[in-house]
Amino acid sequence: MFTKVLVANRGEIAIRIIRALKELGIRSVAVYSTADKNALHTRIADEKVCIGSAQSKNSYLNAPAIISAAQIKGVDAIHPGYGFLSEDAGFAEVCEAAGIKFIGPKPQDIELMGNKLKAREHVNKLGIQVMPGTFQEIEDEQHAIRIAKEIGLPLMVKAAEGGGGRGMKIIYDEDQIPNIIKIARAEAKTAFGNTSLYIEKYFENVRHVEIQIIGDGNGGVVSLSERECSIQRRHQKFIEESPSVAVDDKLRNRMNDAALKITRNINYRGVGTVEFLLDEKGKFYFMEMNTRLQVEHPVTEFVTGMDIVAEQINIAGGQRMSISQKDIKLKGHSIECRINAEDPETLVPSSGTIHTYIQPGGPWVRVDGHVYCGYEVPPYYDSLIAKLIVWAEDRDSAIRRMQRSLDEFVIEGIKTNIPLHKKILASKDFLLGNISTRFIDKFI
Amino acid sequence: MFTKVLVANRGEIAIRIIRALKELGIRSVAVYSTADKNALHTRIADEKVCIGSAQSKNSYLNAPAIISAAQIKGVDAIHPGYGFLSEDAGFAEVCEAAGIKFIGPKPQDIELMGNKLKAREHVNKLGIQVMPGTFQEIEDEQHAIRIAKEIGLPLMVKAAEGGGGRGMKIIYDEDQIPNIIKIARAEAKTAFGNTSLYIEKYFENVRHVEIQIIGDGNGGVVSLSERECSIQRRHQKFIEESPSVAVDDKLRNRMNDAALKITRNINYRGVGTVEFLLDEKGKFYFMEMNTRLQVEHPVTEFVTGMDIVAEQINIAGGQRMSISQKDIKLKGHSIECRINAEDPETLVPSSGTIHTYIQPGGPWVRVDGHVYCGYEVPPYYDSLIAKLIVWAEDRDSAIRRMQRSLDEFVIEGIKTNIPLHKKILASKDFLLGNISTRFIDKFI
Amino acid sequence: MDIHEIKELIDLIETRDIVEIEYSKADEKIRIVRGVPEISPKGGKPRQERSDGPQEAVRPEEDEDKDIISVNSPFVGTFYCAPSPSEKPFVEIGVKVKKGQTIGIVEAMKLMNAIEADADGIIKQILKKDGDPVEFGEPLFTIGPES
Amino acid sequence: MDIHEIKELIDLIETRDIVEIEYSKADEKIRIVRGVPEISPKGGKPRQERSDGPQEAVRPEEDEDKDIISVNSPFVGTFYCAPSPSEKPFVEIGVKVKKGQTIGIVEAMKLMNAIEADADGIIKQILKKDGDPVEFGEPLFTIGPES
Repeated sequence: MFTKVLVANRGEIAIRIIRALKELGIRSVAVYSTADKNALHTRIADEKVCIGSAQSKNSYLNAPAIISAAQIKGVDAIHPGYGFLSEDAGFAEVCEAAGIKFIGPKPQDIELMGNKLKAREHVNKLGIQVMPGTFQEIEDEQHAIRIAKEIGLPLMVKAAEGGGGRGMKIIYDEDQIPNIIKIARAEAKTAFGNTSLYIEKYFENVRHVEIQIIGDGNGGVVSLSERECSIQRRHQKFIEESPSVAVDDKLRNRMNDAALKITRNINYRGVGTVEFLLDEKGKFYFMEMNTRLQVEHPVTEFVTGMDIVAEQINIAGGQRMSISQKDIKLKGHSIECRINAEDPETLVPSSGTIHTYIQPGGPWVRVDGHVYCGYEVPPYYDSLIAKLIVWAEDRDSAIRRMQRSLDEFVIEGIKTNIPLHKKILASKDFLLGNISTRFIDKFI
Repeated sequence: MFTKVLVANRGEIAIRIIRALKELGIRSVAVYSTADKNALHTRIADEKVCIGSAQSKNSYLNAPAIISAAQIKGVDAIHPGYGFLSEDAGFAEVCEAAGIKFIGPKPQDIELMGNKLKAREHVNKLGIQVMPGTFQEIEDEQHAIRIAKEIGLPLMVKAAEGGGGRGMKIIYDEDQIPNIIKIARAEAKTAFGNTSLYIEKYFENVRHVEIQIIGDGNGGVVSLSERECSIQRRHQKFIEESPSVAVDDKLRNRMNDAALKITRNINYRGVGTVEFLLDEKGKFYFMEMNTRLQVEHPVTEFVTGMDIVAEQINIAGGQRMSISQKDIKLKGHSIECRINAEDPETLVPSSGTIHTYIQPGGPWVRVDGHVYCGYEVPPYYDSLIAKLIVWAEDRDSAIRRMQRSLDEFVIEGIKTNIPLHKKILASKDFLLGNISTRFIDKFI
Repeated sequence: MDIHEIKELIDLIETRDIVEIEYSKADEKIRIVRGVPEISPKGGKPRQERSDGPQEAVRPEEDEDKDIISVNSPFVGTFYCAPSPSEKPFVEIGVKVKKGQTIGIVEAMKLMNAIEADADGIIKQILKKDGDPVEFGEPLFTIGPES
Repeated sequence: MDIHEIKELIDLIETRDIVEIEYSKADEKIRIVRGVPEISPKGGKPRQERSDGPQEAVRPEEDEDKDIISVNSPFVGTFYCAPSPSEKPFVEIGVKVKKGQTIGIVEAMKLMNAIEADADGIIKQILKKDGDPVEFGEPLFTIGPES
């Protein structure tokens, strides 16, 4: 196993990983930008290195600086967390070339799933239903219009190298096509350095249900079942739960089987998430696969009892899966609310100093956060400041536990989305499980 | 069920109970002394009432004020928590006389178990081994000396109306008897308003193992198995775990059976804890029974998955047990460290303003606390400011999780016992489970 | 310096980050102090009540008038302004009272506890209505000197 | 002093790091108070490092001597004071350097990055030893004026 691991990330996920490393008896090295001098992840790690200035591209996205830091600290492995370099196949390759283990999938698997068109093709060939749409990139406006006629409006234009809810545009009207294609191409270029676009059917009243899998690269892949992530805002997940009220045992088995087929076929190593759209009739469509740890992994940890991050590290360290598919049983219900430092109305990120911070606690309440009383939220990074996760015997009890936890959560000095979470949790539709990816839009 | 409940306590346990009430959809009323104006329990409750001045006897022990507060607030029931009025049979009676449900055992059961001599007699008659010692109170010094000759030194002198580790003196030498009896009597008079003393054999190398039970007063009593509470300082519990390394399935069944026999015999209603001494040969002796919620109940919640406080409230509200004995299975391992505001060397309580407070978090870490950044710890009450509880698949992992959580816990402005917890958790004897009630004495 | 100049100064102090301007004339003296950010109890300031329980009792204006004293409830219970529902209140606003005189009742657990005036004076305020629940330490009356 | 002058002073106090200006005339007295003592973030004051990682780099005494400048590492990597192990160091303490002159190397991922003097002057301190790991922004050298 590893003796020292560098965590190439910041915020709550860096802390989550450092905690797992400590519990496994592995030394941890935090990296940080000049803006994160007082960040909690630098304080709980065994060692720390400043790798660059505040802008992500100079620090957390600065692969040479991270590799250099890994070398001067003499680490065995790098854990990339999520975001930043976690789905950069090139970075994974550079790590391995430098003799440092990349705690993540094999570079070719990152690449396969990172290109959404290749991923669609891979999954389609396995006989699993993918989202209706193209398997080639869009050539031009005329091509897009032809596709529109073929599969029918509305459509979603996506960046082939995008993912995680970014780089997506909806087309409701054929007239919009030329314009949207133009904008989407420009945005894809800026965001992902690649202008490739493709088109999928856009479904209105569907759920986002994803399957957490984990593989050891030695043929062992297990599925930890589903997470319901339909509560989204601007294609960003907002509330996640496990299990999904829309998934019964039969459907669960079918979705697990599909996810396992996709990943066993490539002898997948590491953790990953296969995302599906689930329609009202229980039909599901492959959307994409994320080849990394997911923000919402804690809900799965709560219902399965498995420490996903510890398992991920152990597997990267060469161990076999600690568990087989038949041992995995979901118990109770778990919900996660993402607490963002943002204006709940405008969604504008809110930076500033937190002058009051009282965290909820008590039974079956988990907080994965990185802020504290007196901490100054810097304006440079993602607005996620904490994840509030609860577990209870059943969904109703979990909702009530989440409600009282949100009531207890006091964060002052910056704006947060806690008021919106409270509204959603108190709504009848949420209580009844009547949710879809458009829930928040309809709700606000 | 109840619609409104008054919580006649303060600190972390008041918060724990208010949380349970909220999750059950019951309105909560906090009471507070003038010293607790800014206390967290007053902020999370739905309503609050100031009941008296800082001294406990004027507020949290002031039964008329509490009943009066219950009446003006129109509550259905009072939850006494632990300590204060929780084991006061008279208070339980006054509540019932005022038409307010007392969330606790029947007054006669509180009385039976509150008088340690009566309790010993009750248990002895059921054929369960009690601590070797007297069944009557000590008449005078000569009587004490006769007993000493009979059962042999060392001995423990206890107050018949004492309990919870208070009012105890060890006799190593016959010459000390007259003097110790005199002092113990005076102390018992001050502390418990009663001079009755009795004598038990004092065992040196034993464990304190207790059984958590819960009964619905309708014949249903279940045992939630043991907690290992041997790590004590000055007879006050310091670290608790479940299960105990010293208890195997066979012994567990025997201890559960003994606890069930004691409580089923009186058709016990509510939660309670039967405390045993366990010697090196696996022989156990009844010490006493606490007829209330226990500080360390969270470790049992973690390993059984049962919300003990919710169950306690439901039962008081007239519901039957939600679970039967065969459904109770211990899963994994849980440890609790009591975080006290005290000088770790001298044990002197430390009051003052907390200017930095960073709580540990992450998977399977629970904090039940009542302080926050900027909170002023008043000098009037118990020094317990937080309970840090972790769970993991096995004891070794739980210890590592506790270690990293203690490392993360930052409390500045007052002194705490965190450094001592870290030392204990890092010691080889603790790791091996070689512990006894004298562990800390030997350790320091 | 005339009224306009003073007004201008007031405008200045209000709109700019200034908390103090001092000015003398003979031999000129001036003092300008810039706004020190409020040193509020950073980090620890308990936030405003969000409980829908009883609000903090309105404190009588003790600070404004040192001669006004407040009579607070020594018990949690129910306040009564008269010996019984059919009788007249013990006191009314403006009435002269003697120290030790019964001016109200707080009932707790069926016990009627007489509330006495803490000083000679005039009843300035009656802060609770008949039958109101009161907490320990809540002000019930204020008594001021005869004017 | 008239209102315009006062306004000018207020402009000054607002734009500069000044919190208080006092001024008298007879026998002239002046008092200018600079920038408020930082109201240290109560409650949030990050505590002292307990990591056994690298300690905060000792800051060169910039504040004490405004003319001393610090040359910081632009990369995380390994510091070398000479072009190769067999060669002499680029500079030594007391040596005179020109702006742009190479005075050290930071290696990151096998790339040798020249560290250049930011100004003309004298090498006052060499804060790292040959082969030391350095972080982004860590001071490597200080350069002062010729004395």
